[in-house]
Amino acid sequence: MLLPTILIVPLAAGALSFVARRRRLMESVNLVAFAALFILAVALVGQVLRAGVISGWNGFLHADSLSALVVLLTAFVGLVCSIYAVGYFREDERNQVFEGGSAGAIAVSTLRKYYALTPLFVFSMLLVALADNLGVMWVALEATTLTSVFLVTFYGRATSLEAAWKYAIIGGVGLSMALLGTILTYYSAHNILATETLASLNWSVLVTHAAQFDKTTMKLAFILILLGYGTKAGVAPMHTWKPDAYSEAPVPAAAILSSATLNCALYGLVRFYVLASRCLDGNYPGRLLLLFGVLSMGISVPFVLIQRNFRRLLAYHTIDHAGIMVTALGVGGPLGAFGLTLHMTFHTVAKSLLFLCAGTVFQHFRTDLFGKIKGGAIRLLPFAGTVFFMATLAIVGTPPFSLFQSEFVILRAAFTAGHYVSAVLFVVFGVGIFAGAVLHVGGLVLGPSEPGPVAPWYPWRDSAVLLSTAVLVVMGFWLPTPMFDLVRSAAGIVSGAQ
Amino acid sequence: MIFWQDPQFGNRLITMMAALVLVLQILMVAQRSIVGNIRGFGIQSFLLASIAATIAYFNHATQVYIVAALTLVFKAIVLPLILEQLVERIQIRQEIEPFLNAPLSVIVSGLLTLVAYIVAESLHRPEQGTAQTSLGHNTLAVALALFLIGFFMMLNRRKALTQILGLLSLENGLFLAAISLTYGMPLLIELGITFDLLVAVLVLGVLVYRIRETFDSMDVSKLSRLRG
Amino acid sequence: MAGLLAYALGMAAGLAGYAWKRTGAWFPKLLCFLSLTGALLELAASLGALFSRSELAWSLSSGIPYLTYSVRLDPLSAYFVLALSLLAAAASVYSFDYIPRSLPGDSSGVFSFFLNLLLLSLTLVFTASSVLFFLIAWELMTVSAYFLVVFHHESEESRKGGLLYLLMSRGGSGMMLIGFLLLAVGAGSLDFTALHGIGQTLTPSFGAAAFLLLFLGFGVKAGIIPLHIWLPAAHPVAPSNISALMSGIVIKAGIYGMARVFFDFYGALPVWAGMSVLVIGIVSALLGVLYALMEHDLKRLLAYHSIENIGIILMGFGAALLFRSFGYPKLAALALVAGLFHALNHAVFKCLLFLSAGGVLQAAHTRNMEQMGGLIRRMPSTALFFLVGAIAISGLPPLNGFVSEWLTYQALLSGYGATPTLTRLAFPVAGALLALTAALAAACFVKAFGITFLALPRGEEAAKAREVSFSMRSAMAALALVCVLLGLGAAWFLPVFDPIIQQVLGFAVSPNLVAGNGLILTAGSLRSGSVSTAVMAVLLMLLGAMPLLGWLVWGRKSTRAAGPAWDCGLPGLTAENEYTATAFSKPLRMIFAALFRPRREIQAEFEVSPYYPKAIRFESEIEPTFEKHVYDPLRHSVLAAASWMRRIQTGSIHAYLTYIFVTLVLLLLFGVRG
Amino acid sequence: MIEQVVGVVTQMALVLFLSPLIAGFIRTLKARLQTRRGPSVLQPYRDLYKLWRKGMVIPETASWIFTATPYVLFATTLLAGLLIPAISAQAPLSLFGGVLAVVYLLALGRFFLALGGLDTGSSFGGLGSSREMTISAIAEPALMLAVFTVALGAGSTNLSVVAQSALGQSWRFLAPSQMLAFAALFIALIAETGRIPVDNPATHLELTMIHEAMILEYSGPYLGLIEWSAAMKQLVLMALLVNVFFPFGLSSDWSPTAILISLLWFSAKLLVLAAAVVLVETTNAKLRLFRVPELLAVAFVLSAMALISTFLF
Repeated sequence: MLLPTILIVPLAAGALSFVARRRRLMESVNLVAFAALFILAVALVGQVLRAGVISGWNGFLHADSLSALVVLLTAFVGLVCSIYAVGYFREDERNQVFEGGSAGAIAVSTLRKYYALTPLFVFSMLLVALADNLGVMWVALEATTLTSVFLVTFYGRATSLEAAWKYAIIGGVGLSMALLGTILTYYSAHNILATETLASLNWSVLVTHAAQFDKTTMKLAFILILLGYGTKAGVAPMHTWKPDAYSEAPVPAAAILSSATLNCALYGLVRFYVLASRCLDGNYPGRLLLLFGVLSMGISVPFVLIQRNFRRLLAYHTIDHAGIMVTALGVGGPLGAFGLTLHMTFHTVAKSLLFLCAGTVFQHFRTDLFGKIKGGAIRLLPFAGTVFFMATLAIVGTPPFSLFQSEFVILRAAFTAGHYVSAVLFVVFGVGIFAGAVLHVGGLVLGPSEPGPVAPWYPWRDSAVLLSTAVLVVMGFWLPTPMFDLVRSAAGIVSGAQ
Repeated sequence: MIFWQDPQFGNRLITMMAALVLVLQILMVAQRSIVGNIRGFGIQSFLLASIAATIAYFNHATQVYIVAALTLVFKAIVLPLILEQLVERIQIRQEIEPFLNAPLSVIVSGLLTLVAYIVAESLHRPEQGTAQTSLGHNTLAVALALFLIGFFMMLNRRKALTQILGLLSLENGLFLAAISLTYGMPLLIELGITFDLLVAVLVLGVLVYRIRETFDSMDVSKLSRLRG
Repeated sequence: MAGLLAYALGMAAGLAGYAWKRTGAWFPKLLCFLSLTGALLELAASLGALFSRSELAWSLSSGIPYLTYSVRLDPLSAYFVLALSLLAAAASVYSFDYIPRSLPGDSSGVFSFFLNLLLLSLTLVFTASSVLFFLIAWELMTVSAYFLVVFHHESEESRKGGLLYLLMSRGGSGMMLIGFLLLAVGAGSLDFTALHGIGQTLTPSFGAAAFLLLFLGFGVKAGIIPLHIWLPAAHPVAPSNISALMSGIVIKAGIYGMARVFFDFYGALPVWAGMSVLVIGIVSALLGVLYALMEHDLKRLLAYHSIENIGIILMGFGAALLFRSFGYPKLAALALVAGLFHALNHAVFKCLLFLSAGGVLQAAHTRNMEQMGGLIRRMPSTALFFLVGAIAISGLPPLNGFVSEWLTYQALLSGYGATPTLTRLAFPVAGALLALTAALAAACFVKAFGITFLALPRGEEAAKAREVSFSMRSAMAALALVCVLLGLGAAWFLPVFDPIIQQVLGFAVSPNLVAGNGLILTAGSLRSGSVSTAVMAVLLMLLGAMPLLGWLVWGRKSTRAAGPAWDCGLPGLTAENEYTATAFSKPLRMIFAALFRPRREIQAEFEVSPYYPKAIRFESEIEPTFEKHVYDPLRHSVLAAASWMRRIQTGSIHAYLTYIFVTLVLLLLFGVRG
Repeated sequence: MIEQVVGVVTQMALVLFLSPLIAGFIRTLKARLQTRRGPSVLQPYRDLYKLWRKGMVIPETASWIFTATPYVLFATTLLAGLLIPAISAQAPLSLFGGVLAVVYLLALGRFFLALGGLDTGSSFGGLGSSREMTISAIAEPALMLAVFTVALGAGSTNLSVVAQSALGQSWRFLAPSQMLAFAALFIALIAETGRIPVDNPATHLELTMIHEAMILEYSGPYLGLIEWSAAMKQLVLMALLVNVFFPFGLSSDWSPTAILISLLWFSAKLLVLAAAVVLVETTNAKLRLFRVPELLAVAFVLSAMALISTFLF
């Protein structure tokens, strides 16, 4: 009965804040919903760790440790962002950035868009993770795009329209490729299972028969899935919509997009990867994945090196990390899969945190261009500025922060599997990314600052940042055992251990 | 037996209609007026619906009738109406200026069809020569062709609306694949997909409308402010 | 290991102090005291490990199985921890007064947080015994050092220096990462004990690749030429106690890594390996000192000398590698001892020099030697300690620098007799170039000491200079004392190396190197050469006393007056008459013009005739060869490539769709049949 | 043990009191070659005695470095003199430092001398120090490489061992390696002792002087000490040269008779070498400062060739 509740909570929250009349109400609805959701997610993890696999609505919903992991991460990001959003939008009202430039009624109607859509957005992501049926999963993924398009247009600027259009069109094309892939998978399974029922598209069913599927069809299907869900995950060369969408969306939404949505897309990819590697041997999907993974790592380097806008910088970081995770998947094997799930966990925390800090900096300086900021954010924003630099170091894999560990695991897996070229490229691109990030963010945070008062402690925003900073730092040295077991058994599912 | 119960006849019929769909698609590539394109899409959807119906009839697959009905209602009637209304709302020139001119575009679509056939060929399994698989590889080729050409339309056309049209005809390709390869996905999925499609069109429609307002032009190739 | 706790405590306290703004004057003192405690505890631990020959190790498991915090204090680690804790103790005593005087009030918390973090991570670098943990400690060290370097981040110079340091270190650690992974995958384990001698089991190509990558990776940190450019940029801009630690011990982390890899992870390496280390060593030593000569920024000068001394250390290592590959364990031991001993010595006197330079900076408020002079009267003890350091670093008897260079010479010389083939010629030539290096170093420190401390002050800041506080002076005094002790008592100190050599080559080294019951230092045997710094020192005292005696006996009547020095007939000798640092190094600048490509411009305003200039502006600079011909082109080409790549993101949705479309078609055509 | 003490005392006396004589001899011989009458051979002794009695003037600008320098210089040079074999192949203190120690002791002396030069604050001092350090630095590799060649032959840096092995095989100096090494060392000697064509001990022109410029401010007993040390340094290096390459007549112990014979031999060899130095001085003009490196480069090449030839033959 847990699974339906997890899905219903955000739906209800969305509906409520849609009819809500006052801002405070919408805020509290969201906060309560996401807090509840996080608790439910933790409960789900507990059950999954105990029972292994749980399912609801006679098999329509299905949660193994991988889905539990994704749900947990999504819930975490949702919670942090909902806390942050309160402070963020109040600040926006103070700065009068909404149409009409006035606080009050217009502001509330605009805010309704965010507070109503975000829960739906999160709902569809949860559905992706919990749906057993690959078709439903596709529908849910498409829904994530549709719900988030209007989050991208939130500020209604010309540029945000442009970004939204690119996001919608490219996303649409990508997902239709993924749909074709799904259809072909169904077709290749069709002859074996020979049933018309809904269950014949259930992953848990397919995975048991995957070995007998029609090989060529499966290859074709996997190509299409890779391109399709790859588009959603922002793997090069389908990554082009990402910087636009991330830099136009309001910061909390961008944070969710860049961490949780990425996870969902990869989740879809992983499900099909398991089928493909069962049907064909691991090599075929592995080679393709490595190709695209390394490509997207490489493509993000020059854009990080010469970047003028720090929100786009973060977007390219996300592309880089999508590449890293795809590479990990391509390396495969228990170690590679472990690296993937581990990296997914760490990246989600770090990247959302990074976006939130960027948001505070953005609101303080009223610009997201490096060029327009003299520097010295560390003086003007003692807390957010420091954390911004820290999180940047974390995201580019600097110890003691844990991304270094996961990247190390992935590299080790790659070397053990003998993918020397990809591994070396991984390291080289890593250095490039590091250079770009430290160059720009260092210049933003350090240095002499314009004269001006030191920013006070922002109750909502800073506490959200503080929360996930604490998580990030602790994870660097110590991972609670259940969390670790979850990650490892999720890795087990990826590498098709059981 | 009487020919309207003979599955071979059914196959022919289906293949013929699939071919028609393909031809329509290529015509749409060459077509210059937006409204014409929309109508073309309507007819295409209608043909697809009837393909579905035929399959349902010959293979006695009842749930496919529902799929056919859905397609008829939504794709052949509702969507074209919405789109035409949109065209009314935003008074735009009825012209489509593609990047490649009509003859070139047609040649490209021909090549794409070729690609589709090559790919489908590699999936062809003569040894397990059931009606369905042979039907499969034939219509799969058409479906892929539809898909690719639809994609090509999207990147060949400047106007936002026409990109939506491309997306739709691309979706038609998917539909054809689904319906002909596997007698349609499970019903629930079909419903989901159709619903998604509808929402997508609405969302895109709204976007088109607002683009029109903000840029007073539909030319999305002008939307290139976000770089690097 | 309790020292680790003390460091950690120091960090905690630092953070606390930062969070809780209003702290009294006692607060920085407390922090320094914590790090001092840590240092002393570490000192005890390392000495214990070295002399009791016991190898203590413990490990603490994180929640994460693949990462265990495993620490092992084997002889090699203990030796470097010894060096570290000596310096750490000195630096923290120094900081007692340095921090409150030279740093803005409330920042002392953050500062000593990073200071303690640096010390902690250094200790872990030297003692970590698993690849992942080592790398983590390594990066921690780099990052904390970075934040200390950019501590005065308002100044452009320190930001640039820090950035360069951070980027190059990352490049280095990238290479190390690959190298270590090659080894670890070969061994199937991340534990250092499992990596012992792994180099032999790898395939030659992998072994070579791993060796080169690790050599260069550690080389970046050690500052070998041509990977050195960050060093003169970053070390000077840091606060002086940090410069002392960085030049003294942080670059030694690179040396430690090399020692660990060359002599622990690898057995006998092919000849080219040793030869490349030797050659890099020579180049670094020579170019390092030549560039140092051209500096008149006191701290940059010292930084370049670090490069030189790293080169000397690597000469020892290279010789050791060669002897090992030719199968002469005894000679290898000699060369290795030379290298390791010089590492320790350099740590001590370089720290001493930087600390005294810090004192000078605090007094004269400039790093430019042309503004200094006459400080020996205003800050006598600082001058004395600097002089001790200068003598030591110039390798002059009887101080410690001399001993380790003497060992290096002996090793190189014995190489000639031992090794076959033409490679043997490399040894004496290396020796000769080492001689040149040492002589140039002497010249350079005559300049450094002479211009900074002697004669008349060249600036009013220098004229107003005052002696630094007691704690700073006592820190310097301690290090100076260590220099003297290591110099005179070298023969007594050598047994420290026994466990290390035991671990690497399997025999004790001191019996061959010490004779005359710990009075005489020999090169393997008495016959092949011997020296005794202690006896020398005593004799120098006696002989120096002789003329004094003579003067007392006969010279009583000779009067002794103070008068003006010859001022070329001008009215009174002023600072303008003095020789400047630039002028002092001019002959060498001319001689090595091919390397320096000096550029000079002179603008003079004349009054009546060209013989009576009113004002002359002389400007001379040398061409930074590596920056100009290697790094700038690299940077530019990378950026050019990047901005070219940037066109991918045209902003046109049609282009974006085309990318996807092409990918799709290609994959359909070639992917499916694959 | 007693022999040790005897050795030390004798050699100290030798170094202390023979060195001015050699200096005087060179001066006189040079004068004669230039058809001047020149001072007596004993002039240096008189000079030293006189300086010793004179009062001295210390510049106000100078610090204790200025005062310490003469003592350090004296001590280091004398100690170096005790480490080399002069009249006995068994140098008294060779156990406590070989050829490296000798070179570095001299370097220590020079280090302080240069500081003393800078300490006065007059431009001459700085000029002298700068040039002195430059020349000695670029002389170092040639000197060392030549020394190495010799040491390699004996397989030791202990000068007694070197001398004895040389003694063991007379006529060895005919070997090409030895001759080349000798030539190199000879040039190094000229550079180190500051003689024409590298430096001119007799000049006081600011353009040409090097050593003299450094000690310009010294006077009285201090000047005496410095002059004396210079003479001793010259003796030490010459002794090193003659005894390592032409060891004949070198007694292998400290028995009085053997000492006397070898003393004669030693003086004879020194005089010959001194004559050679004088010849060079009189037949050459002083080089410009920036030509000196070329000369020393020649020396370096010579000793490199010496090395290679030991490798070949």
